[in-house]
Amino acid sequence: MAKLTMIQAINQALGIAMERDERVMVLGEDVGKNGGVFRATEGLWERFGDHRVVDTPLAESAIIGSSVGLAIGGMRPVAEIQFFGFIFEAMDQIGTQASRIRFRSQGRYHVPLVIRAPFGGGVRTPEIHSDSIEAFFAHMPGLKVVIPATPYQAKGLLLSAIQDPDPVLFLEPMRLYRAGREEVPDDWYELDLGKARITRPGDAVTLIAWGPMVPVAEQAADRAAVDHISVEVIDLATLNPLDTATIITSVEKTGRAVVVHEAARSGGFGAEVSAQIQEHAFLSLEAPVIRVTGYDTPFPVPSIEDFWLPDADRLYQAIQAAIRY
Amino acid sequence: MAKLTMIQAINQALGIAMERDERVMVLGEDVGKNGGVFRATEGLWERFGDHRVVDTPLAESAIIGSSVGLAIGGMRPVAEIQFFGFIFEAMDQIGTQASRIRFRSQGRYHVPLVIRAPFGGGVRTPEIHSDSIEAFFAHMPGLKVVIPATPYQAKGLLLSAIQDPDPVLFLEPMRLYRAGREEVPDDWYELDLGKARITRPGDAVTLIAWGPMVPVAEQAADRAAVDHISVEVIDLATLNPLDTATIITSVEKTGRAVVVHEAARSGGFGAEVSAQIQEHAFLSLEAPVIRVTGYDTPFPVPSIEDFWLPDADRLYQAIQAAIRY
Amino acid sequence: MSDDELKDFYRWLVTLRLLDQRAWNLQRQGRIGTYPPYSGQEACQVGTAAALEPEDWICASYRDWAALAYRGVPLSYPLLNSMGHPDAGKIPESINALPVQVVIAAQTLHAVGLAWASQLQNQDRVAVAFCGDGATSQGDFHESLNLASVIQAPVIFVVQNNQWAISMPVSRQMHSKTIAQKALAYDIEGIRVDGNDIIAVYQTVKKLAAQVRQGGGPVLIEAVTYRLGAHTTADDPTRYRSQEDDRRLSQGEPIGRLQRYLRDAGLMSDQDFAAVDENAKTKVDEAVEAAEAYPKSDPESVFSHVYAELSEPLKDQRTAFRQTVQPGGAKLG
Amino acid sequence: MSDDELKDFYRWLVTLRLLDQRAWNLQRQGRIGTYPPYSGQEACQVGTAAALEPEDWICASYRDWAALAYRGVPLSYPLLNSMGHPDAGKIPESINALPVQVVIAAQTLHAVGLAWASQLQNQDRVAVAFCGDGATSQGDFHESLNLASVIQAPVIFVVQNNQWAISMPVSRQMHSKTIAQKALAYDIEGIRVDGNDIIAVYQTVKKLAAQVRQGGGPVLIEAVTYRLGAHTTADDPTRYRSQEDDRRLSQGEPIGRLQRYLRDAGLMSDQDFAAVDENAKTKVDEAVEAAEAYPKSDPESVFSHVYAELSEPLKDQRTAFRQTVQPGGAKLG
Ligand SMILES: Cc1ncc(C[n+]2csc(CCOP(=O)(O)OP(=O)(O)O)c2C)c(N)n1
Ligand SMILES: Cc1ncc(C[n+]2csc(CCOP(=O)(O)OP(=O)(O)O)c2C)c(N)n1
Ligand SMILES: [Mg+2]
Ligand SMILES: [Mg+2]
Repeated sequence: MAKLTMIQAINQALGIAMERDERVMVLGEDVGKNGGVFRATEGLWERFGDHRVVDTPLAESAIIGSSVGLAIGGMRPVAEIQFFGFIFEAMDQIGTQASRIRFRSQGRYHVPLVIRAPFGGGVRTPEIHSDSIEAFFAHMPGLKVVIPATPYQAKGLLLSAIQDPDPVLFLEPMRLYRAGREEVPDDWYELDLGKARITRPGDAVTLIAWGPMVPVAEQAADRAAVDHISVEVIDLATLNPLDTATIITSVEKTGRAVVVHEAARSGGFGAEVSAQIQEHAFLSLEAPVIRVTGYDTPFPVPSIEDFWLPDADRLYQAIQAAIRY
Repeated sequence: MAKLTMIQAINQALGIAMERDERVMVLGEDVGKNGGVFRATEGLWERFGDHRVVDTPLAESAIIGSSVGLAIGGMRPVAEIQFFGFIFEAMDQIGTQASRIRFRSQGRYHVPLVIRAPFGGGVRTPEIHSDSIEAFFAHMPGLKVVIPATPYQAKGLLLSAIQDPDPVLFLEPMRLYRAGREEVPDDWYELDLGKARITRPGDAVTLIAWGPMVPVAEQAADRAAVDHISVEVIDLATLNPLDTATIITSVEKTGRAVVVHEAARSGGFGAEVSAQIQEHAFLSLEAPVIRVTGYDTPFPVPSIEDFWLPDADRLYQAIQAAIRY
Repeated sequence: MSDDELKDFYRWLVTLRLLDQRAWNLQRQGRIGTYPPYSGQEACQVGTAAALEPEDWICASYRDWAALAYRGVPLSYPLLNSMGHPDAGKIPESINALPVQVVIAAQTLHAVGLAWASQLQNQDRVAVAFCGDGATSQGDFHESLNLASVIQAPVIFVVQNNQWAISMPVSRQMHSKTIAQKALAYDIEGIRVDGNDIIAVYQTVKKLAAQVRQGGGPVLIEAVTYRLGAHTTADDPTRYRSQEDDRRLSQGEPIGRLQRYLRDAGLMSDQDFAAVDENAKTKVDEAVEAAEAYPKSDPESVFSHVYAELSEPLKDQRTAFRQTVQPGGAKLG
Repeated sequence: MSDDELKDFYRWLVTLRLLDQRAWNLQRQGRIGTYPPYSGQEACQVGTAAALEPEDWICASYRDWAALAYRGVPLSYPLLNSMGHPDAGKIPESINALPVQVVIAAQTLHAVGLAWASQLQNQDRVAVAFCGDGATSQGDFHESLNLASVIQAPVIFVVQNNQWAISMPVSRQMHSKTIAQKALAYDIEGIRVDGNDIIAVYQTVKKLAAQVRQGGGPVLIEAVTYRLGAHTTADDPTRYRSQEDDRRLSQGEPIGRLQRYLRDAGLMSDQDFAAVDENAKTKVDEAVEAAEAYPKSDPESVFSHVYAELSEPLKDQRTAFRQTVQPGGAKLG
């Protein structure tokens, strides 16, 4: 067991998955010699050679489309999209192909494909590099959407994703890649997909987050604790399938919920969480579910992003608002 | 004034827009000689010639991407995507280009582009032809999303969309193309984008729909009326920007809301509507907002679609559930 | 090619043509839904399919039922497909082919992936991607050829240039004089073949498949043919193509040609031809019967193949769904 | 070309090179954010830009600041851009160029549309799409060339083949020996030019622009060059390219070449060169100063250019936003 950053945990997961199963391969732009622009695939090309760690041409639709064929043909491709914002180019291959092959073929074929993509803001990138568009994918039946928030989570969830017989979009919060270290077992372990995680127990307000917003939520919870407000923080970890039970159990206890995401507000996945809470815990709610989100603008340029991104302040205020309602 | 079907109203709108403004042009697959696979552009090629009614190569990204250039360059392109499901191919040009040029250029350039696409189920199409993926686009800042539900609406909204200085996705419910006729003024008229429409006033339950679900909602309202349940039906008409005020005013009156869409449930736009209602009308709500939607599966094959699509029965039951809660 | 093989081709072409015509009529009678006829393209499809090894992959578009049928997919499948039955996508286990797919050119990338998988696993399989002339305009077509050329994947791209993409003539689809020349952009082999000549198609694919299988890299075949009918049963080609052109181009169609050859070579007599027609009729009758007798799909099956396992949310949704459907499959309400 | 024009080129190249180097240093000092250097590619960009008419369109990628600068975009813009200032996208009104754009190849379609608009409005404008070797793998690149060829749009595609797409050498990007040959797929003219020779680039573009303007249809230019530096300030090229190759390929870089020419032709003396360096330094100093003195952007401006008019929901959001930001622009909390 060693203390690893998230990027190291991901790198380790890829390594042991490839060691354990010959069918696992990694493909994408700059994943080979360069080890990926964030070094997620560092050392894999040297260990597994260029048949299993493949630098592809600069073409996201080709990366995903050929991965669909690879997966049907018996491989277990782990495809990297260099930045989540460039997945727009592969939308068709994800939305009408990877996610529907099982359905179209009535189970004759399936697509055990993992699509990894770094995402989210806070790291001063050029345009399109920081977009949070997870909501699109949570609205694509046939696809799973998984988002780790810690190194330990990242490794276990990624190994589960690679084992999963269906296509999984695995979103990695860029700003958490090297934000901290955590004890991560050296060996193989899996964490169930579709299970949310309570990272702080509490009983006054439920605060629901995923990926990059989890530490922010925890910060807000810590601050609230100083004021003796007990906040339960839930890391969804998987957006599809959603672990409604964990959310509802919590809100039934707290009666108040705040959900946070970086993505633009309208049509963001927070809306789904909010809708479900009021569907299933209506009578427990003491206040409306509050969403703290990015604004309905494109992701801003670096000089503005700190103002734009949800932070512990905005969350803390939302917690207060929920309490005072 | 003549009684027109929706497809005729759309055809007429395109014709008068082209007559009135030389910059307006129509482009897409089979829009020329063939007049479009649904005949939306019938007769335009003959009237306006092949410089203004252009059959493009079979490439959606090229259609939208070149339209972005056309629009910046002074034209007013109305691009047709033959079926909404094929817009996946153009996702990048919509999501990172058309919708962001104004933002990227800080107002130096803008993109007066209308993207028309037939959508929705109920007409027994092959795979991918019936998908309702409007939620993706309602989550793209910089884009407007407009969905008419009647011939009169279609013409007035389309003319407004063509006049609009920003990109508008204009979604046409396939099953309403020829479902009925309505008096439509012969001349130019505009209907405000961003305004919802109350199609049936009522005070017991608010029923919110758009596009193909509007007549279904009205049917359900009629049935409820027989049982002396007064249902207010709202046709959103525009998903982005959303007319929250109309929705909230209604729900404050009725205390109950049902929202319906064909799209898959999770992450559908119904979630946004539901989230907003409970945010803004929490204290008025007597029951949770109920969503009646497609299921979280790919759109089914024709032999199953009638079972899958929301219908007046399911809506009626939801209305009952809202009342009895 | 042996005489028997040629006669077998003839039997296939005649049967498939009849099936296609029957499907058209069934649609007109309201017994099946929208149907995309392949008449005129049987030689491209059967000639290609016949030149492959049993384990090779086929990635088909909506119009490639003739290729799939030759590989062993039951003749009832295209009908089931247009009846909106989900099982039309369930390719029998013994056949390496993907279900038909409608998003133009998307399957060409699947073929690259399948070929790549074969390469990585030393399976010696070749993958064939069928697509149309219109499909060459799509980004995916380009990305396929480029990726395949870089990794030297064993793929054969068979573009059936049937002159039309719905109402768009090839000349509006591309400025290049041929499709085959697009191979030059990738430094791969490109060949233009008379797609109405089944012998030419067969021999071309046979030769190229061997070359591709031996690691020669991908190839692009332009099979020049003609779509004899409408784009689909929902289309009216008289809106956009002249009867004149239509008559002229129809003359090259593959069945008459093969028939003339067989007759001229003394391989088959009028009596033989009549027997083939008779046999085709029987087979097509059987296919129609099989399709119409095929058990209705259980509406609830819509939940069965979204994921390997039904997720919790989907379980709940299925429960709700059940409440709207009667046991017999009729709708409640 | 006149001697004065050549000297002017030299002045531009030297100034732009210095700006690029300064930008690199500023990033290293933490004064600007991620920056994508164009060193080595000045001849491609300036040579092309110089050959155009004032009203022609330029559609640039993130690396094409040299082209934009030559067209009149202030030298401070690339710095502002890497400082994350929104105004870096605000191309001055007098210049027909789109702001830099990062989604690989997307701008090539905008160029087709702009050229098409010019065609439709009889404006006689040509549009230039800049992109890299890596961009040729994208579907959009193909769709651009195909559409442009079909409508015979007045576009010039200038592919700067700088040998690398981040860590990917051209040989992993494509199997074809050249990029120019890809023109054959569209039956348009394709030309390979030494992109380090500004005179060659200028003359090629000049000639082709005239031809394109007269309705000759689109052309594809492969300008062969070399990315002297890293992909961006976040990249470490020693991970993937050898010093050996790097040394060899750097030798062809455009400034030394033009300098040798000017010296050999007796057009400029060492003193002249020193004066150019001096002048460049002044201009670059001014650019840095201008960028650093540029008024900070008001955070609230994030709402200003989403739509022509602020929608009701956005108005509400702006109000909420204001409550989180202090008047001076600092964050509350
Ligand atoms: C991405 C996409 N865009 C549009 C369509 C609608 N469409 C179906 S078939 C077709 C024409 C296809 O032409 P071609 O590739 O030549 O094949 P053919 O129909 O002639 O066999 C079009 C435009 C589609 N299915 N997919
Ligand atoms: C669609 C897309 N995919 C991936 C990236 C990430 N990326 C940025 S630059 C680059 C390499 C581009 O290479 P090339 O086209 O040769 O241009 P160059 O950087 O050499 O100027 C990549 C992969 C991107 N910006 N857009
Ligand atoms: Mg065709
Ligand atoms: Mg490059």
